[in-house]
Amino acid sequence: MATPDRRDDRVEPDETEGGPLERWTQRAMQNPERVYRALFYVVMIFFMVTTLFPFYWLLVLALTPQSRLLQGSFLPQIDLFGAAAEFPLPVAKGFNPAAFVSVFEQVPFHLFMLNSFALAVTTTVIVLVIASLAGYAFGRLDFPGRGALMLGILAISYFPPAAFVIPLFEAFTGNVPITIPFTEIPLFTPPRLLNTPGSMVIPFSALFLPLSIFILTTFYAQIPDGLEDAARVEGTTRIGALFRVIIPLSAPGVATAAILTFIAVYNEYFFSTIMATSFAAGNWSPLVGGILSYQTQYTTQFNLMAAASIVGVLPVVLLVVVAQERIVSGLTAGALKE
Amino acid sequence: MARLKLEHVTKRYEDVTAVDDMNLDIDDGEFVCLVGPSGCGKSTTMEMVAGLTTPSGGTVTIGDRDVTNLPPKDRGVAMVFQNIALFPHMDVYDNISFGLRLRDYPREEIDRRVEHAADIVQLEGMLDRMPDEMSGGQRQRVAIARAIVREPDVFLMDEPLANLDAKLRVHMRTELQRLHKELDTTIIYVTHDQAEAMTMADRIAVLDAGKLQQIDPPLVCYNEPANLFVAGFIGSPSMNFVDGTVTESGLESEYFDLEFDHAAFQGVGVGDAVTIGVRPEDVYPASEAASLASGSRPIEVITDVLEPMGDEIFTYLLMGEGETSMAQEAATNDQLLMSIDPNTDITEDQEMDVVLDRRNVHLFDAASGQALTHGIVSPPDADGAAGSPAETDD
Amino acid sequence: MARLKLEHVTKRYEDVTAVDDMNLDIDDGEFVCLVGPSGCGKSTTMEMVAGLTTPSGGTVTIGDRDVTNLPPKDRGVAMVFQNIALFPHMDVYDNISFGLRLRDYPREEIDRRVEHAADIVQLEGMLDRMPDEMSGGQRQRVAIARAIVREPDVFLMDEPLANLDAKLRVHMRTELQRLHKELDTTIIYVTHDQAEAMTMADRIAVLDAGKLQQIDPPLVCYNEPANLFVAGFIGSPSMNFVDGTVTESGLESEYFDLEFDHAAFQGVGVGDAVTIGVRPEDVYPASEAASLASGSRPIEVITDVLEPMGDEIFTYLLMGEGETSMAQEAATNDQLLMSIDPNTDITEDQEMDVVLDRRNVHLFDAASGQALTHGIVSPPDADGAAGSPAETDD
Amino acid sequence: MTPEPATESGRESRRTGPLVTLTRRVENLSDTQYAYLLLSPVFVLLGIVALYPLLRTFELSLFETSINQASQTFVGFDNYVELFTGEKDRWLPGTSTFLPTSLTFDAMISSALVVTLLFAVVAVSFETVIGLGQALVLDQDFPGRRWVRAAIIIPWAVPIVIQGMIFFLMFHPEIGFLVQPLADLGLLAERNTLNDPASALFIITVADIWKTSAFMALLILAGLQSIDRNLYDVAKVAGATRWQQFKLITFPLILPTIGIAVLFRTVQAMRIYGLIDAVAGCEVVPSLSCMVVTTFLTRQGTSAAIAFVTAAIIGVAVTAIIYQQYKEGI
Amino acid sequence: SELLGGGNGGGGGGTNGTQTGDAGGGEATTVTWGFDATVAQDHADEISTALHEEGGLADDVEVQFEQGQPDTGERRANYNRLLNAGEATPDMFMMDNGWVNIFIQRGQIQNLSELLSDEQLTTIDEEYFSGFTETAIDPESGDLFGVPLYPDYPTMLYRKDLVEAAGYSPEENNWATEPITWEEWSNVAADTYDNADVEYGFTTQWDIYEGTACCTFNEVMSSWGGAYFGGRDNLFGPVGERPITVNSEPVIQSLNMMRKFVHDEDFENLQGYGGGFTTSNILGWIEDGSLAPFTNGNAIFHRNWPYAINAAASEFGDDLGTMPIPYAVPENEAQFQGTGGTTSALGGWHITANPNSQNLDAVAQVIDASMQEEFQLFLLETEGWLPPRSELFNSETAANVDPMGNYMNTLQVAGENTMARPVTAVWSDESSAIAEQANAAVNQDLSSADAMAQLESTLENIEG
Ligand SMILES: Nc1ncnc2c1ncn2[C@@H]1O[C@H](COP(=O)(O)OP(=O)(O)OP(=O)(O)O)[C@@H](O)[C@H]1O
Ligand SMILES: Nc1ncnc2c1ncn2[C@@H]1O[C@H](COP(=O)(O)OP(=O)(O)OP(=O)(O)O)[C@@H](O)[C@H]1O
Ligand SMILES: [Mg+2]
Ligand SMILES: [Mg+2]
Repeated sequence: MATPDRRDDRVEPDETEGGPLERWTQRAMQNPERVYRALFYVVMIFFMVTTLFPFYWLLVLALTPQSRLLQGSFLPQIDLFGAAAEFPLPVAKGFNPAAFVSVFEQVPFHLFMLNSFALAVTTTVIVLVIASLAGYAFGRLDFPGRGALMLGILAISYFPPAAFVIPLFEAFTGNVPITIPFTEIPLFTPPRLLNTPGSMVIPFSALFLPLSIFILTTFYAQIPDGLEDAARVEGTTRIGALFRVIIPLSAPGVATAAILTFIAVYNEYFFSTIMATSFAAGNWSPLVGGILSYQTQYTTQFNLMAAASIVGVLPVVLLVVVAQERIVSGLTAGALKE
Repeated sequence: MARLKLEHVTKRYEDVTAVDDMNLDIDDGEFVCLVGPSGCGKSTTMEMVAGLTTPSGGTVTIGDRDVTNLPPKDRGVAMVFQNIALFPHMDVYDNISFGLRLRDYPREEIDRRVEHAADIVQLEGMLDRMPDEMSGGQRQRVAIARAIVREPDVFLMDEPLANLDAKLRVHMRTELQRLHKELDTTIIYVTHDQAEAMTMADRIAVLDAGKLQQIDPPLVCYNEPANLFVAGFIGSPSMNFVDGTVTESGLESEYFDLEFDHAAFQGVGVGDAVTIGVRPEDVYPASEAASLASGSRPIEVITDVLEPMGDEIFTYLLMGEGETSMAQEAATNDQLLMSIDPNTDITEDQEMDVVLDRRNVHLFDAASGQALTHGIVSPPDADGAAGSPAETDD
Repeated sequence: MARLKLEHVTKRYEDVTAVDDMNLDIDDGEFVCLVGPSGCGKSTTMEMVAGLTTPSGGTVTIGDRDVTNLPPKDRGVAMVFQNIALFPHMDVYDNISFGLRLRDYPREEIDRRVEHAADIVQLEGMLDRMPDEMSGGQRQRVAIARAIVREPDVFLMDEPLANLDAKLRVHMRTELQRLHKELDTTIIYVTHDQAEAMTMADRIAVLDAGKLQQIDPPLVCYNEPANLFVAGFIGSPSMNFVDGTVTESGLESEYFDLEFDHAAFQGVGVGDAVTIGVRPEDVYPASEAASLASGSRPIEVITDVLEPMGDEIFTYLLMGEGETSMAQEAATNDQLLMSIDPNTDITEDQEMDVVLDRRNVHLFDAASGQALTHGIVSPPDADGAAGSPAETDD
Repeated sequence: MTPEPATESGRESRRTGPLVTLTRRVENLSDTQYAYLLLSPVFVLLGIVALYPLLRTFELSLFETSINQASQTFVGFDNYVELFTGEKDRWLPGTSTFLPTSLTFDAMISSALVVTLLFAVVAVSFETVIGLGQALVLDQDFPGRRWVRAAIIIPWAVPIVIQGMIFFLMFHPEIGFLVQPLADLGLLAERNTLNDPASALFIITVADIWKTSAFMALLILAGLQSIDRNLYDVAKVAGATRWQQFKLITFPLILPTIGIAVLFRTVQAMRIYGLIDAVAGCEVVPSLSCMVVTTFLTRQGTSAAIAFVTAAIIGVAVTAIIYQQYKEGI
Repeated sequence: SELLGGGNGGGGGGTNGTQTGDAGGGEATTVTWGFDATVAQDHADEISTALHEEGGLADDVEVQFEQGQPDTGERRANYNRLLNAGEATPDMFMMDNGWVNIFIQRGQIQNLSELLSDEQLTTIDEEYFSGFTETAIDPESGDLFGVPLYPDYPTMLYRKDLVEAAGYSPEENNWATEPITWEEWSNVAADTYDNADVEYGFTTQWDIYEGTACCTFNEVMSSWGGAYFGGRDNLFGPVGERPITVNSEPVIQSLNMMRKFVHDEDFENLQGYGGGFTTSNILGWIEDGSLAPFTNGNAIFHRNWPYAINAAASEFGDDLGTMPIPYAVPENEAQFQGTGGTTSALGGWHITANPNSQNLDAVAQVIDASMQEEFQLFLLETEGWLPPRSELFNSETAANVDPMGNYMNTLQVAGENTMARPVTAVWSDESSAIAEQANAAVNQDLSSADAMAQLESTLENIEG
């Protein structure tokens, strides 16, 4: 740093005395906006590094051949002016991009991805529709029992998923009738849903619903009444106003609820691995099921799991990049004079 | 296309009664202006007509249907909102065509109507702008266009021209009037612009604190205000009010007397405390209108502030020894506002006598504020037109 | 407390130039009204002064500082926004006190000031209301109060009274004027209300399509408009314009002649195409003002629409054989608007002669629109006050 | 109707049919009726998929599995009682307990309740602050923002198994390159790191913060983006510094969103299991959900009872948060 | 003979008859088999073919493999759910010998003594490794519920080249078949470690996980004559009535020995032992973590399952040696019954049947096919799965399997000295506590005696 700076000084001798740092400080004091900007970039880079580093590590794992994975340091020794030192960043031990191919050769990983993708899309749509209606009711209507109902819905998420799974599994086998709890009185025998998307989409929808309801409630509540009023006078029903005005204007919230639901389902493991009775893509086993197929009884192919998860994350990255287009600011700008 | 009736309509919020037992009967095709001070319940009334607010009591009838509980979309109303309320995610075209698209009008019809409306509000080239790229006035015009592309039974317009400049406002007024004629729609129109109310309305409804004060044709409201509130509210600048008493010989107030034959008027008796009201344009320099002089004590004044308005000069006059003060919103008891021709030769701090045009002097009951008479010249025949007591507050 | 200077300030949006090479020099303590048609760039100008919009070019100076790149908080301005923009999560008290709390004023001081401001805008009892529980006018008043509690160097007010009723508006006007006197602040004030501009402003700046047209004291703008645009824009209803030509003997137009001695006026030559401008109040029935009669051809008209306004009647007059039409926004070439006393005896479709007050007839260059002369009476001395050619467009 | 089709009401009246009648009827419902109508899909779905299983599970929690797991006996609320008396501790993974058996550090850190609460409080606090920071960064306009956004959000897109694997391998006894530096800082045990309860809890907490800050960031960002930009103009002109704008405008307006984020994150954090399982194991870092899952296969009654107790504990925590937010005026 | 005593031998024969009748119907029956995930994924067709060709399965029976979860615990949970819910598929399962017992207890799987023919039952009784078969038998009734598919047990792998370089001669001393003592072994390890340029003298698994409880600790402890529950007879219960003997001298000694290996800690009784040649990393290692350094040439000794022989042999060829796990106390001196001597923990998988299956007859046919020696050798060849019957170890085919054939002698010795994990309904609760304490002791968190005292009380709690 120091050397070129001094040269700068020579080139522009008429610049104020003092080093560039001083000059920068000088200018910074005149214009605090610069400090702010600089600080901002420092923080941003910090966040980038901390969030991306584990992904880098994942990539290192994926590229390292399986045989060398669990033995030997990932920190290479480097020669630093004669003194041996440890390079502070992990580096792949070898270069084996073939892992990204093996991922598809060993198991039909794309099918697992497709399964998860399809499940996630379906669930997201269902959740958004149902949660939108509920969010409208909770966020924009005043009715008795509102608070209690919201708490009740929230309470669903208090339970560990394990609390739902046994009765649901039994119901989805379609072998035994559903009985009224605490009695043996049969109600009806549900259709067999095991190993079908239905057995996953239904519980996902229910379990991820509370979050979306709460998100959408908050966002819908923030849309000024005036806009809904305008839409209704123009001739929409309340639901029409919801879909034509409130939802578009809550786009950041809706997109967020969608992303969160999508990702949660896309990565869901607990329910899907139970409802898909085996790790077969044909049984609607999900992405994580695929990733776990790289395990055998005694060995774990960490490199393939890493490669698979990098591949598996890609659609989500794309989705986020696309969906976040919707997370834009100032949606209600220019709407109201109030 | 629809008669509009509000019967005993009331709207209470937690601590305010925004609209209080309102009765309105608006004829099919009538143009009614709703005026009143800020917060008097105009917008609330509109919202109840539109179906956006449910009345706490009373019924709203449009045409023959009781619509009190009907959703807005089934009421056939279009509304220009006071807060404009454009759809921020739609461009101007989509905003304007929103109602039409909802009703599945054919594409060409929509295009035609939107273009026509944009034309009327002079936004031809801006159909693809987004609301946040427009000026306040432009937004308001979009809101107007959005209402007028539809051809509803009832138009509700809440200060639709508030953000427009004078010229555009005149233009819009004309256009709205023409539209009104063409479509024969019932229109309720809120405005704070007296000129607008006067020129456009078939009748003006004056509200105060949620209560209907008077609903009458504009000139009746102007010339025969039902009560002190209406008298003070209609007309800009405001009517002058002076406390007075009815005496045997006429009217007496602190600074002047007026000739008045109480016997010729019903409902006025000797000794009654009254408020004398006279509009600024009915105050004249005695030198210019000596013929109007009346009463034993002339009105001696000192001119205070002069406000030249271009086509007239507002002259604040102090009666008695009132301190010279700044122009104030309304003439108080020892102050009179006079509106005179700009060519009149007048300066500040000038002593002069003024006279009132007694044909246009109003008397109000000091206690209740109800109008007693409009014009205090005894009519040639006992019950002439000019001097009839106010019976307009139906 | 600060002189405000805009030098060559320009603001371009993608496809519009909202403000175009604007130069304004506003004195410390001056009250300037910004007027102009909707979308002409008034709000944009304000925003650039406030620092909310960065000019595409030019510099803004407040006091002695070039503030072009300074953030708003360092500019010492307070602003009433056209779109009101109350903080929805704060009650009235918090909204009003916002600026004070930012500056850590002591609690009592804040209370005192907020109460005072609430008093001025007549919202005393409403300090704990939330914005969404208020009427449009009430919200606007909160916005005003929010600006006036602070004592900034510069006040920017963008149509602050648009949603208030006439009475309150008069009240607010007075209050703002008093505040202006008390604090001696520089104020830029956007309004569409001519009366407001006329009564409040030290100078009026007239904008059109982003360009400054004239900045002058109100009566100068009214009486000596710099160009056709200003002439047509200032004054409501608008000035009448008639195309004419300068002849040897005077002025000739399609329907009438006017006595005019072109030699007495600089810049006017025989054969020049001019636009003759005359305000409605300078048109009189010949019967009432015979003394003003002039010119060889009298102005023969048929009355068309009559618009009684209470204190005056707008009379639309058709010259020549023009078809009877509805009232229109501005008198066109074969139409004249006359403002007369309401006591005048006049009916629709009445044939009559009218005369113009030549002292107040304006001539404009038909091509450029620049004013040529205000008043066409040859002055007693060659260069009298009334007839001086327009040199006001600095 | 008169045959004048030009008007809107003419147009309206032409629209008939059952659907129109239905919408009309629906539109006429009162707010309350309407709200319940809109909520009915939620009720149906949650009723079938949540309420029914929960009732069954509750029923299950009143039974206990015999020691050879061949039969179930009705024991009433014994399962619940025994959980608190410590009798159930023997079915919990390793030597972990439900309540701490004493106030020593070792006892605390083998108590599922303590570990869960500790983890939730620490993780959620850090996540909220970091998520807020990230959201504020993402709210700014700068070149390449969309990619930075994606970058900050993707940790959330990583399946828990992989998240576990990433951190497990970072601290793997053979190849984990982070053990030594962090041990030097005194943050971790130097050997057997992932089996050291304190170290493992630390690593799990860091891993969780890494992943779920993104959840916070995403939600808060959405809240930030929904703020009417006009308000900032007003605040700026009123003289607000950046900090004041944040304190007086941004923060109060995103508080509801933060509230939701904190609420759900707390709930999720208090149900942590997968990450523990992948990184260290329930014997080392017991959590409430760990206890549910580990007893799930062998002692369903116990498992069900723990599930309900877990829900109740979360309910208490959440109620505390909601109450706190309520006090702050949301 | 015990198996036949189940009483329904005749029924078995009857079933056989019906089965033929079914087959005659011409309709193909598909049998679904819950199988090993990887194998089902990679070699489903080959195995299916082998069942027909090597096992002689009738053509009208098709076998469809359904991959189970790779994690044995999850697979157990899955099968538990399926059986609980009365599911009819899969028709048969591959079950870990570590939990077959629990399914038996719960009555969830088909009693094979009723399904299989006498002939089959006799074969199993007489030819199969009895210790292994035992884990598929109901201890109360003696009925058979699972047919062993393949046993799995570890051996000690080592680098012959390095050991020889240090001056030892494994060949001469018959290390491959004659177990040596831990003392001798530890000195070999320590010497070689000093001599060779490797990171680790010994790698094994000692993480807190099932593998430590069931296997590594179990082996070491047994080889010291210790036992969890007082000896071999009490392995499978009865819970609550058997003694808990973890807090006993041999068990504590075995832990101390591990401490010595890792930390070179001094113990009175272990004076003659070598130490300090392995790493505390074993405390976090499971199979693959410990295998990697070995295959990478960075370790001398390595304890692992047969699959590791495949992996290591491909790296070192003939330089790879195997030996039975060393021992400390010979069988006759062992404190607890049935322990002592070389001990290999017993893993492996059984075939079980779904009682709800519609195709039980076909299931019996598939089981029959899987019991054919040719098929078992086929599995040894393709998957490295050891045959469940001892005699096949000596077969020529087995010897020809590369590389496993070279190590069949060690495997046979190990196979005859296995120790099953004490699987009961409470084993999973116990195993996690055992692993935790064993790990803590070797980590020197507390003394071995204290760790075992704590474990003792935990186990007492669990057993009730
Ligand atoms: N963000 C924007 N993008 C594009 N054009 C804009 C934007 N903001 C304003 N404009 C345009 O700039 C011009 C000036 O706008 P401005 O708001 O200054 O008008 P104004 O004089 O305040 O009008 P009004 O009286 O209607 O409020 C208008 O034509 C408007 O359409
Ligand atoms: N949601 C509400 N909660 C409580 N009070 C309300 C609410 N909405 C309106 N009000 C009050 O009701 C009264 C009438 O309001 P309304 O909006 O009808 O007034 P307005 O006549 O339209 O006034 P403006 O001319 O200022 O728009 C006002 O005093 C207002 O403060
Ligand atoms: Mg209003
Ligand atoms: Mg504007």
